[in-house]
Amino acid sequence: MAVGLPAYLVLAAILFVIGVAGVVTRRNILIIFMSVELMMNAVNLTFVAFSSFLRALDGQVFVFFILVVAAAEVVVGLAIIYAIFRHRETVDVTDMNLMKG
Amino acid sequence: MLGFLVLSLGKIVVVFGCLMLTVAYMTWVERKVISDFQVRLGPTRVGPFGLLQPIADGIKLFFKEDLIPSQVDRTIYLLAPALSLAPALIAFAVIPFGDTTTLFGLLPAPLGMHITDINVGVLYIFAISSLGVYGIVLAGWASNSKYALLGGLRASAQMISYELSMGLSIVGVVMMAGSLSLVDIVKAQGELGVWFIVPQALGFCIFFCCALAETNRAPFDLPEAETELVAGFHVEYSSMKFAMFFMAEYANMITAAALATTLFLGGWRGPVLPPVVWFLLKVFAVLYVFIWFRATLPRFRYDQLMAFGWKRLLPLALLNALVTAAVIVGVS
Amino acid sequence: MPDLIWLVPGFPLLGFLVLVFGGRRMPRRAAGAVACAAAGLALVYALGALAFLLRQPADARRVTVALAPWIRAGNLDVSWGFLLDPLSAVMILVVTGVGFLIHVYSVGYMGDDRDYPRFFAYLNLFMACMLMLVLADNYLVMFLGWEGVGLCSYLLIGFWYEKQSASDAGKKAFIVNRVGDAGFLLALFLIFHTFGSLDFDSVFGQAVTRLDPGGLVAVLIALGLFVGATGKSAQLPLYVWLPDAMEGPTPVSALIHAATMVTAGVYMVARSSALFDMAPGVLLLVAVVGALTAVFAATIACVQNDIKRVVAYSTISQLGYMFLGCGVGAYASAVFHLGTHAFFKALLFLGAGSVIHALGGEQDIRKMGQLRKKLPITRATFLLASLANAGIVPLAGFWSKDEILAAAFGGHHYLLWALGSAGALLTAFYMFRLYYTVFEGKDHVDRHAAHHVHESPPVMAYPLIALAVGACGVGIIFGFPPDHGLYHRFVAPAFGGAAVHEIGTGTTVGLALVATIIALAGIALARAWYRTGAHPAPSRVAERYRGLYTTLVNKYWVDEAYDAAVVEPIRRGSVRLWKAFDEAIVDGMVNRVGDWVQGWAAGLGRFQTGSVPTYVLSFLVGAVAVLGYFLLAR
Amino acid sequence: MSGAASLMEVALFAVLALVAIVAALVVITHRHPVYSALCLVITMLSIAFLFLLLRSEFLWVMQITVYAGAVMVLFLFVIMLLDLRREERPWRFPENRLQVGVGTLLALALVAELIVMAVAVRLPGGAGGGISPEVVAAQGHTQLLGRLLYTEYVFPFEVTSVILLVAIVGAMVLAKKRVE
Repeated sequence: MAVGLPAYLVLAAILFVIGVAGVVTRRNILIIFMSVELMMNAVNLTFVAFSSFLRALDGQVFVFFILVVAAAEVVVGLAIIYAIFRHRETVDVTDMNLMKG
Repeated sequence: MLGFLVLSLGKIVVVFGCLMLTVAYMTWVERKVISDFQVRLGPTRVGPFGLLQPIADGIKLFFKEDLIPSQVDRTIYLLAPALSLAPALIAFAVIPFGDTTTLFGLLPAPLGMHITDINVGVLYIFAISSLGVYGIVLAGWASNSKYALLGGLRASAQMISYELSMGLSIVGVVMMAGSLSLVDIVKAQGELGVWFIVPQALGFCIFFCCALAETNRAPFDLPEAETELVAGFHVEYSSMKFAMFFMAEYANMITAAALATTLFLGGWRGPVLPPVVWFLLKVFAVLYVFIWFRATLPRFRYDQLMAFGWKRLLPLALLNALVTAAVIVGVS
Repeated sequence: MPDLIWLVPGFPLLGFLVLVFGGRRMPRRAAGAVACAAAGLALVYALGALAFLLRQPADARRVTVALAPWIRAGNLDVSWGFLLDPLSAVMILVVTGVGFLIHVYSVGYMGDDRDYPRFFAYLNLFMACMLMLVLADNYLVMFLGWEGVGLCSYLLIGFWYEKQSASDAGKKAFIVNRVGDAGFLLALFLIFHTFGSLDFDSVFGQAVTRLDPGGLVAVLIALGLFVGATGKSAQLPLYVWLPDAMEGPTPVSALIHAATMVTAGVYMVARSSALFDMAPGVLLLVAVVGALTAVFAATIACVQNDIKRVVAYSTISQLGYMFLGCGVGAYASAVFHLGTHAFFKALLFLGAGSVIHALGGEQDIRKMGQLRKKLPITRATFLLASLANAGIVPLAGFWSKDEILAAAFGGHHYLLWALGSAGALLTAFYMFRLYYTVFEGKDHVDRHAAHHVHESPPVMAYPLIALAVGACGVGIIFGFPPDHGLYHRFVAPAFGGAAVHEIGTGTTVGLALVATIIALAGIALARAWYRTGAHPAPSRVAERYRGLYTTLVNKYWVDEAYDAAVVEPIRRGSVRLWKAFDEAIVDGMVNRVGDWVQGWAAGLGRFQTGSVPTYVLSFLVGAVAVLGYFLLAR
Repeated sequence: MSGAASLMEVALFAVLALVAIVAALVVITHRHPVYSALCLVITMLSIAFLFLLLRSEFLWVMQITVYAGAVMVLFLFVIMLLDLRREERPWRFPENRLQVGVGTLLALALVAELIVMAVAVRLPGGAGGGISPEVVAAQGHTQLLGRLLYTEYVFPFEVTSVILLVAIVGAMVLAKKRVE
């Protein structure tokens, strides 16, 4: 293939870190959640890239599982966000500090 | 390489052109058929039998003043109609209209009468049609109007719900054909000697109900229920953008009909007449039923619609898949 | 048929389950009916088992039924197994027969109690455990039944748990039994260690080869088993719980504390005869303890004024006779006495219960008298039971007791025979002291209670009559001629022809005559002193031997001695441990650890800001650091 | 493979990568959640087409269906449900400034480390797992993946279905209005 593995990995790394930056810098919990999804997509990309270059499909099976689990996670996560919003009228994570020790 | 590009481009242009023409004339067909049902004449003035009516309509919409309400989210408001129409057109890429052709000897090698044949054709159509929701939901939201928002939410909830049953309803077909490629599915029906509608009658019924709901057609046209929501998600749209939503709906209808034809009615197969003609005949037959339903059935209530989708169709589709699988395992 | 033997304990167990889970939801009559039906069906199956055994040739009357494996660990292999042989057949007949009659009696006696279903549930559970005990084919299943009956005894003694004395008596019975059970358990460990098995078949089969006669192991095993037996069967020195157990309802006293459970010790010793025969010294100890208990309890019975306590001490005394029989090697006779005693002692208790019922709960014999007119059936059956207990020809007690005494005599244990005979004199005396005081003598019945005095209803009277027939009949039908009657021919093979000292017919008749004379003398003395209820002799004798009398009335101060010697030191030691060890060291340690953790937690809690961005940031620092480490380490 | 096809592939990769990165940057910087969500859809679609470039047809459609078609629609739903609007710029808040600064710095460090690692990756030689593009083309990507899923990974597969069930129930319980 014309494009090598490192290219995919670097792209995945960049996307992953953009996700990380989103999680760290944003205060809107929905954006943070989206950034997490972005990170997961980046990881999926590395999985598929490795799988393709190693000529073994197992990595893609993992991506399949990640897809399913991500869907489940989003459903529950958004339900939690909705529940929090109903109680506290906010999506700002700095306001969600009830677990303070 | 270049030849491949040229051929593909050529096929795309031909299919796109035919599709747009069909979309335009579907409006005429629908008006005529409905007027027949209601014992009136329908469009007669523009051209013979009103045949030029769609063109007149198009010109009217094209030249109408393009209103953009002041409180809308401009970017998304402008983007939404395109987002709605594009998936409807893209989905057509994998539908086979006929067997191979050499175009009356013009081509050096036989050419498949489909834009492309991919391994996951059926899934591709579902993936693309699942993107159709964006146009509607964003149009509803961007319009900044409560009728539009409710219409958009209704439409997307309805589409997501029925997409599930639709996907499950064709599992039987896929299992019988042993492939997700539409070309292979048509081929499998040829080898079996009988259309899949016969062994998969239940699957077809479920598929058809879901197709009605997916395309927001009566009796599932709640997102556009005039009596409650004025016109639904596109209430704030006018002129060409409104036309695009309209075109998207008809294009979706045609896609659904073509898919039904390919999956259940043997695709382009048929005796005597050329394959393309058979294909068009079957598609229009299905479309006629679409219109027939609209003329006949009253609208569902929203909770009934959801209950019907989740509590009737989904279990039935699961049952259908289960029985098919059991029979296939039993036979082999 | 033998495959179905598990149904014998199975029916009462089923009854228990039904009553425990559904008893409160069913009508009262139904609860009683369920319990009686369970006991009755068990009786039917027990009779069936007997019929099955009788059809077999005499030397093949031994069936083992293994139902399912229970414990398999290392070389310990215990299964749910039942053993049906003449000995267990006799036992299940006694248990189901007497048990069924007492169930029926209870329907009337407990008729007004609000916890009616609970009572019958316990009673059925007791039946199931007792039957499992006697049917077990190994020591562990037997022990399970043994503990099960102990539990039921505790539950039933404390049945009226709102009453302080009843719940105390229940606890006392339970704790005293623990002492005996510890001995039993140690013996079981030693048996398993020695024989590698707990199955009767393999243990008894190897007893002769693996054990030295009179050797240390044999003595320890036999001693342990006997300690267990003294606890359960209320022998010296562990008898103290039984008199207090009379706090329970009277049918319970009749069933558990007279007819069945307390005889479990005797059964166990008889069942383990192969082991006891290997330890002659312990066997002698069994005989001595039995004889001493017989006299000891009889002396106390002579001065007690509570109708049930008199009968209770009489039970202890009679159990002593049974152990005496075991001790001199007359196991069959001991079990025979067990059977006859079950009938007449149950009858005595039920009769006493009938009197108490009639008098509205009065138990003091000094407030009775002249009841024979008002309670004719009770009086008649009670008289028969008294005669049987005193050992008058031809009633049940005579045959079995005489066999035991004859065996002691024949074994040249003349002192033991003499003690037994002295006990017989006392037995006759206290039984008729009781009878005359209650049914004749002077009428001391409370004026208010007198109006309500009535004969018991048929549901209580019929069991009395049935038991009376048994008390009269079983002795002569099964026990004549002595040592060679139907019973002996049936049971003797179970003991492998253990050496019973043969004595001549002349000697037998002579001993019987002596015993009869002794019994008649006791009765005569009681008649003279108590018939009219006005004879001055009793009080004069009490005055004369004031010290002895006080000792007897206070039951030799045994309870007080135990309190001072055992209970008080334990209590004081426990208090000291509680203050010095538990509070200071254990609690102190726990508190110190708690303080320590709390301190640390308070410190670490500062890091728990509750703010998600902070967490994520620290997470990121970690990720960068770890990745950096890997890069540098490469 | 012909040179033109190679060039085409490189060009496609470059375009898709660029689109993905730009859209991802918009996701984390745009002040309007709806735009963030839409840009995330674009990133996901780009990644989907990268999957296609890696000859993974099945995951291509799955990525579109699950992420673009379902997950992100759900996000949009929630955003609309909560009626979220344009928010203030994050660096307006003094207590947030440090967070943003340190976070960006650390993110840059992380990406540098990851890129160094990615470039250093060396694949083992030989045929690898033996599933070459030719094998995939001959037997079908979906068929191969399906076989693997239903044989070697059948247990995780079944466990995933349980996870989905739990998620359904959990979401219902969480989102349901408490009936007072």
